Amino acid sequence: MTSKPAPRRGRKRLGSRRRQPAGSTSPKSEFLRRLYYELLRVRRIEEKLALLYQEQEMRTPAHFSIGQEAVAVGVCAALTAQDVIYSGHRCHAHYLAKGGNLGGLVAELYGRETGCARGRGGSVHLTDISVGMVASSAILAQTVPVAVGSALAFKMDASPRVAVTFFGDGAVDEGVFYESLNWAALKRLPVLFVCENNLYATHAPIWVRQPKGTEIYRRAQAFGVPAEKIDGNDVFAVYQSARRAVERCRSGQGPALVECLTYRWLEHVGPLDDTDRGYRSRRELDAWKRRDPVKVAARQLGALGVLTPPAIQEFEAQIAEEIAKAVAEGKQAPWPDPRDLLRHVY
Amino acid sequence: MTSKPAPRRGRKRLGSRRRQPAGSTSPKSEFLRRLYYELLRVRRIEEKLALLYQEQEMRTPAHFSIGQEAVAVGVCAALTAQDVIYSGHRCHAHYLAKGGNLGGLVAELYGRETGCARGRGGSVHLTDISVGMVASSAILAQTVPVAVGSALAFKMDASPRVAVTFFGDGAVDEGVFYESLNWAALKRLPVLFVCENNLYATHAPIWVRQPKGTEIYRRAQAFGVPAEKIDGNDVFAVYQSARRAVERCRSGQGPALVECLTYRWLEHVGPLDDTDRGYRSRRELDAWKRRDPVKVAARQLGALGVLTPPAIQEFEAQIAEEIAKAVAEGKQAPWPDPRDLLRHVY
Amino acid sequence: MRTLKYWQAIAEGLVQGMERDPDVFVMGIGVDDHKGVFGTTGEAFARFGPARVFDVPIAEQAMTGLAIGAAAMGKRPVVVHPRTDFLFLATDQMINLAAKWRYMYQGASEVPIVVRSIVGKGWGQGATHSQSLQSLFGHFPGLQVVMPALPRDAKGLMLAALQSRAPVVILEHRALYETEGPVPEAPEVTPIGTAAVLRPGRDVTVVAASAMVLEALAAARQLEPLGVDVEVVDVRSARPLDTETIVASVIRTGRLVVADTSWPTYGLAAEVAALAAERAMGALRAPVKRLGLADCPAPVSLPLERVFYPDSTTIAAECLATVGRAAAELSARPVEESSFRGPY
Amino acid sequence: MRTLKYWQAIAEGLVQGMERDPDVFVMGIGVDDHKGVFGTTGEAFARFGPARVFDVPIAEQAMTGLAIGAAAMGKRPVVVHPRTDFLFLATDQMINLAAKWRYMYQGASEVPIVVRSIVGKGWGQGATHSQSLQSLFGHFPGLQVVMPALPRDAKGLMLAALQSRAPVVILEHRALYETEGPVPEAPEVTPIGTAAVLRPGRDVTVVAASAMVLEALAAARQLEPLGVDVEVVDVRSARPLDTETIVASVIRTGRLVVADTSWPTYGLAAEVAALAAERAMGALRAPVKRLGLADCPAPVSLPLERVFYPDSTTIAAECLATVGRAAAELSARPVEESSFRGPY
Ligand SMILES: Cc1ncc(C[n+]2csc(CCOP(=O)(O)OP(=O)(O)O)c2C)c(N)n1
Ligand SMILES: Cc1ncc(C[n+]2csc(CCOP(=O)(O)OP(=O)(O)O)c2C)c(N)n1
Ligand SMILES: [Mg+2]
Ligand SMILES: [Mg+2]
Repeated sequence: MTSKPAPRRGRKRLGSRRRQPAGSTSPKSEFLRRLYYELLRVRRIEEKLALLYQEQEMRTPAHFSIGQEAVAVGVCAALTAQDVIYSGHRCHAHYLAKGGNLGGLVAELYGRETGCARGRGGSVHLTDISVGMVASSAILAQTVPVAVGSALAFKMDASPRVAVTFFGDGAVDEGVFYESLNWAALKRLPVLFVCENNLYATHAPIWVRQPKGTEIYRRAQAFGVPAEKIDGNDVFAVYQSARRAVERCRSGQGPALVECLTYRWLEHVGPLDDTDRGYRSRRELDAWKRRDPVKVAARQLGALGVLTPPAIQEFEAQIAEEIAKAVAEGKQAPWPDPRDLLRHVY
Repeated sequence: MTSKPAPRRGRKRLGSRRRQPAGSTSPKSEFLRRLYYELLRVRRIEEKLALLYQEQEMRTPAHFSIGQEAVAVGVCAALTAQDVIYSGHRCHAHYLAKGGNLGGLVAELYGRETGCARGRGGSVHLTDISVGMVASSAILAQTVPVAVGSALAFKMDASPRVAVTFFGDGAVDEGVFYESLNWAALKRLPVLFVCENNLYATHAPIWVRQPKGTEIYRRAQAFGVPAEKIDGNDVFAVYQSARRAVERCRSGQGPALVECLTYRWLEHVGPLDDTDRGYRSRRELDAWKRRDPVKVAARQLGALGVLTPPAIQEFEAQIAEEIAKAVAEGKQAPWPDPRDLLRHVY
Repeated sequence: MRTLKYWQAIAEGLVQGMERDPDVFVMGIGVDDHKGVFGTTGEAFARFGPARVFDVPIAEQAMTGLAIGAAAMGKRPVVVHPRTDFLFLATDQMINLAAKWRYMYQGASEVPIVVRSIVGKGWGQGATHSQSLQSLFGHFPGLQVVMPALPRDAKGLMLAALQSRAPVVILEHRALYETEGPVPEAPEVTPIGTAAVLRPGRDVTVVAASAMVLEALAAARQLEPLGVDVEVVDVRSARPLDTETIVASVIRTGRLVVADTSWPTYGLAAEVAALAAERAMGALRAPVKRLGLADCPAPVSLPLERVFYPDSTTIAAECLATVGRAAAELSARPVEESSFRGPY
Repeated sequence: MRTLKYWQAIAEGLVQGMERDPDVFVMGIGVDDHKGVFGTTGEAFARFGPARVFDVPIAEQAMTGLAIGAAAMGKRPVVVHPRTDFLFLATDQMINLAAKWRYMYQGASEVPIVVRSIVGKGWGQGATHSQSLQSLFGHFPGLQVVMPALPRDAKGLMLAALQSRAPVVILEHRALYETEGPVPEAPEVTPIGTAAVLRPGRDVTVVAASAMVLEALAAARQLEPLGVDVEVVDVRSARPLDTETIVASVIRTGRLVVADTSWPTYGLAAEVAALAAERAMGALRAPVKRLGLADCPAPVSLPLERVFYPDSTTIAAECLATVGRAAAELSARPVEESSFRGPY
C-alpha cells in the first residue's frame, strides 16, 4: 500500500495561526500582511535555530536560509495545500512556508522521535506530507526530476495539482536538471522550477561554475520552458511571478521556471558569519543586507498603509511565543528507541 | 606509464592513398576531389560491411552510418592528424574518416586478434590512436565529456590540438551533454561538439523525446557555445562549418557546436531496411535518398568541373580493391588466443 | 499447465499487474515500438495504450527520479531498461533516494517503483552491454532485487514486484528470453525473498542465479550418470536473500558450489559463500567454490566469450571436485549451436 | 619518525606526487577554497596554483569523463569528492568506461585517473553522506580500490595511486582525519594490493578496513587482559585484495571476524568470509563472523547512530564468541566524548 498524500484540505491560510492585528482590512491587504507575517516568521525561526545550533545539540549539518526567505514564502503563497513541493539541502524555509509543522522541524534537528522524520532524516530530509511538503534531500538536484514525476502523476490523473521544485544555482550545474527541463517541457507537465540563485555554491561563486554571460533562465527557455529572472528578495515580486507560473501549470500549458536572485547571509553550512574566509566580502554581504527581504516587505507595506509598527510588534510577539513553545517541546521530546533502528526498512 | 597518443605526423592526406585521376588540378579542386573520394570510400566500405554482416560471422552489434557519411568526412577534413576524435555506437564512419586503419576495422568486426581492439571491443569500441581516433563507446553520450577532458589537457599544455566529439540527437537527451557544454564554455576549451541529428534515436523520432519548437543548437547557445545547424548531407557545407569551428578552437576562443541534419538509411542496428516496421516510412527514406550525400557531392563537383565520371570510376576501382583486400585479410586473420583472456586487466 | 516462453511470461505478468492496479504504468526506451522490448511490453501497449505505456527521452537518471516522484503521489511506475548496464546512470536516484526514502522520511510516504532491466550475454554484447548488477543493488538496504530464472518466476516475480511496497529491481536475462516452461494462467505471485530448490540432491548444493540456474540443472544431469546427486537452489531474489533455504541445503549436502551471472569477487557468489562460512561451517565437508565471470570485462570475440562465461560443464567439474573426483570423468558437452541470429 | 595526522599525510602525499609528476592535476568542489577539502588540498593549491588545482562546476559525471579524457592524453587527473556518496553520479564513467578502457581498447591507451572521496560518519551525516563503496567498485575488473586506515598508508597509497596505470579509487574516512601516526618524510609508496598485519595474534584474526582497523586494534587491547590474542589485518586495498595475507592469517589462527565500514551483505565482509570458506575451510575452528553497518540506511539521531555503527566492543564480543566465551566478560568501553564540533 502506498500512502497517497492527502493534504489536509482547508488548513489555515498563511499567517492565520492567530487573529491578525488591525490595519487596512481589505482581503488584499489582509493577504499582503499574511505574506509579511510568514516572511517574518521564517526569519525569526531560522535566527533562533541558528542560535541554538551553536549549543552543539543539533547534530545534523544545517543550511540556513536567512536572507533568502522571500523565495520560499512568495512561491508557497501561490500554492494550495494540495500542491506539493520538493527541496534540497537548504530546505527549512520551504518546509515552513508550505506550512510544515514547526515542532516537527525543531524536534528533527534535535534528533527526536517527534521530529518530522523521527530523527532519521535530519535537517536535510524534511517532510510533512499533510501539507504537501513531500521531501527534501541532500544530493544536489536530486529532487528536481522527482517533482517532475509528481507533476506527471497529476497530469495522468487530470488533477489540477502543481508540483514545485526548489533548488540552487549549484544544482543547475548538474545534468539531471536539463534532463528534467526537457521532460517537463516535452510532456507539458504542471511543474514549477524555482531556482534560488544566491550566487554561490558552497564557496564557489557562480562565475567559477557557469560561463559568464550565460543566464540560468535562458537555459530553461532553450528547452521551451517559459522562464524569467526576478528579484528574489522581493516577496511580492516572487509571489506575482509564481502565481502566473502556477496558473500556467494548472491550466495545462506546461512547466515554467522562475530564477530568483537572492543572497545567503550565513556560512554555507552552519550558523556563523563567514565573510572573513576570503571567498566573499563583508561589503558584498552588507550590500545585500540593505536589501533584506523582511525589511523590504515592511517598507513596501508600510508605504501602502497596510502594515503598521504595532502590527509588526504583535506579529513578533506571536512568533516568539510559537518558537519558544516549539523549542521547549523539541528539547524535551523523547529520543528514538534504539530498538527501532531497523523500522521502515523493507 | 601512460601511452600518450602520438599521431603519425605527415600521414597521407585524404584520398591520397593512390594517385588521383586527372581533372582540374588546382590544390582546391584536388582537395574537393579528395573529399569526394573519402565520402565514396566510407560509403562503399559500409555497404560491403552491411552485406557481409548478413553472413552472421560478425558477431558484434553494428550500427551503420550509410546516409550520414558527409558529417564524418566533412568534419575530419577540417582536422589535422594531431587532433583527436571520439564517437559513440555509430562510429565506423568517424573511424574511417579520421584515417583509422580499414583492416583493423574489418578484423575487429570479425572478432580477430588483428582488429583495432583485438576483438575485445567490437563494432562499438573502435580505436586507432595513431591517427587520433581515441575511442568510441556504446553508452550514449559517454564520450562527450571525455572529449572535453582531452581538450582540457590540450589547453593545459598550450597545445594547438583540438578534440571532437561525435554524437547523435539521442545523446542530447542525456544530462551529461549539458554538463559538458557548460564545462567547455566555462573553461573555453578547444572542443568541437558535432551532433549528427538523424531525427531518430532507435525507433523514437526526435519529437517524442525533445519538445517541439526547440532546437539542439540553440541549447548549446544558451551555454555560451557558438552553434549552428547545417545540412549534414552536404559534405562541403559540413567541412566549411567545421573549419570555422576548429579555427575558433585552435585560436583559443573556446568550443563550438555544429548540428548536422542527416538521415540513417538502414535499421538502427544491423544491415537491413526497416521501413516496414511502422516507425518511419519508405516515403521519408526515399526523400532523404534523393539527398544522398555521395550523389550530392558528385553533382556539386561535376558542376564545378572538378569531378568527371571516369574519375569516379577510377575511385570506385581503387576503393573496391582496398576493400577486397581488407575483407580477405580480415576473414583469414587469427582469432584471439583464449589464454589471453585476462590480458590488459590491472 | 500450458507453457510460455520467458518473455511471454514477463509480458503476461505485466498485463495482469496492470489490470489489477490502474496506477501501474510503464515507461522506457522503445516500450511502445514494434519490438516492444523483445516482446515484453507489446501486449501491455496494445491493451492499455499510450497513456499507460510510453516511450521516453533517453535520460536514465531523470526517468528514475520521475518514477520516484510519481510513486510518491500514489502511482506504480515500471521503468524498463533494455540493458542493465544503463542503470549506472540511475544509481543515485535508485540507491541514494528510492532505497532510502521510506527510512529517511520514516514512513511518511513510500515510493514503490519497479525497475526492469535486461542482462545481455554473448554475440559480442561486449563490456558495457552484458553486466548484471545484483550485488551492487543487493548491498543497499531499502531495495529488493529479483532475478527470475524460470518463466513461471518471470511472471510471478513481476506480479510480486508490482505489489511490493519497496522499490524493486528486476534483473531479467536476455539468454533466457526464448526458454520455455510451465506458467500458471492465474496471477500467481512468486514471493520476493524466497529461493526454490529446483532439484533435490544428496551430494552437493549448487546455489545459482538467473541464467546459471539452467546451467546448474544441466550440470546436475551431466553428473547423474556419474553417481553425483546435485541439489540445485535457484536464489530467485538477491535481496532479501532466502538465507534459510540456502543454509538448510548446504547443511544437508555438506558441499557448496555457487554459480552466478556476474563476477565472483564482491558478488552474489561471495555473499552465498559467506553465509555458508557463518552458518553452515560445521557441516561443510569440502571447500566452497565460487563460479562466475572471468576476472576481466566482457570480451567480444567468440573464442574469448566461450572462456569468459562458465557453463554447465564448469559447474559439473567443480561439483566433482567437491566430492574429490576429477573433472576428467566428464565428457565434454558439445557446444550447442544456437539458432540465434544477430544483431541481437 | 615524525608523526602526522591522516589529513596531513594525504596532503603531503599529494604534494609529493605532484612534484614528481608534472602531469598530475587536481580538480573538485572546493579544492582551492579556504577549507581545502578538510586541509588535504590547501598545500597543493598554495604550491602549484590554479593551473593544477582548481574548482569545478558541480557535475560529477562530466568531471569524471573529463578526467578520463585528460588521462587519455597523458595527464594524471585527481578528482576529489567531499563525500563518497556523490560517486553514484559518476559510476557510469568510472565503471562503464574508466575500468574497462584498457581492456576494451586492448592497451591502445590507458586512463590512469585517481578518484579521491571521503566517507562520512556520525554527527548526523545521515543516509546519503556516510556511505562507503568498496564492494561496489571492488566488484568490477579494471579498477583499483584502496582504503587507508593509518596516516602512513594515507600517504603511501596516495603516492601509489599517482603512479598506478589503473584508475584508482581512494576511499578516505572522515573519522580518521584527525588521527595521528608515524609517516615517513620520503615519498614511500604503500603497494596497492597489499594488506598489513598490524598486530600479530594467536587466537583470532580480525580482518578490518579503514576506520574499523582502529576499532579492531582497540578490541585487541580490550581482549588482552582476558587472554585472547587477536591478530589484526588491515586490508588497505579492497581491489586487488591481498588474499594471500588474509588467508594465511586465518589459517594460522583458525578464527575469523571481519569488520567493515559498510554493510555486510554483498560487502567486503562477505568477500573476506568467502575467501575463508574457499581457502581456509579446513583450518577454521569456529564460524566466521561478519560485522558492519546495521541493515538500514544511516540514521541521524545520536542514539540510533550509536547502535548503527559497530565499534571495538562489538568486535571484541565477536572475538570472544569465536573462542566460545561470553561477551559478558567484557567491561563496557566508556563512550568517548569527542572534541568534534559541528556542523562537520
Ligand atoms: C551531487 C552532489 N554534489 C556535491 C554536493 C556537495 N554540496 C552540498 S551543497 C553544495 C552547493 C550547493 O549550491 P547551490 O545549489 O547553489 O545551493 P546553496 O547552497 O547556494 O543554497 C554542494 C556542492 C552534494 N550535496 N551533492
Ligand atoms: C545510456 C544509454 N541509454 C540507452 C542506450 C540504448 N541506445 C543505443 S543507441 C540509442 C539511440 C541513439 O540515438 P542517437 O544518439 O540519435 O544516435 P543514432 O543511433 O541515431 O545514430 C539508444 C537509446 C545506450 N546505448 N546508452
Ligand atoms: Mg547557491
Ligand atoms: Mg539519432
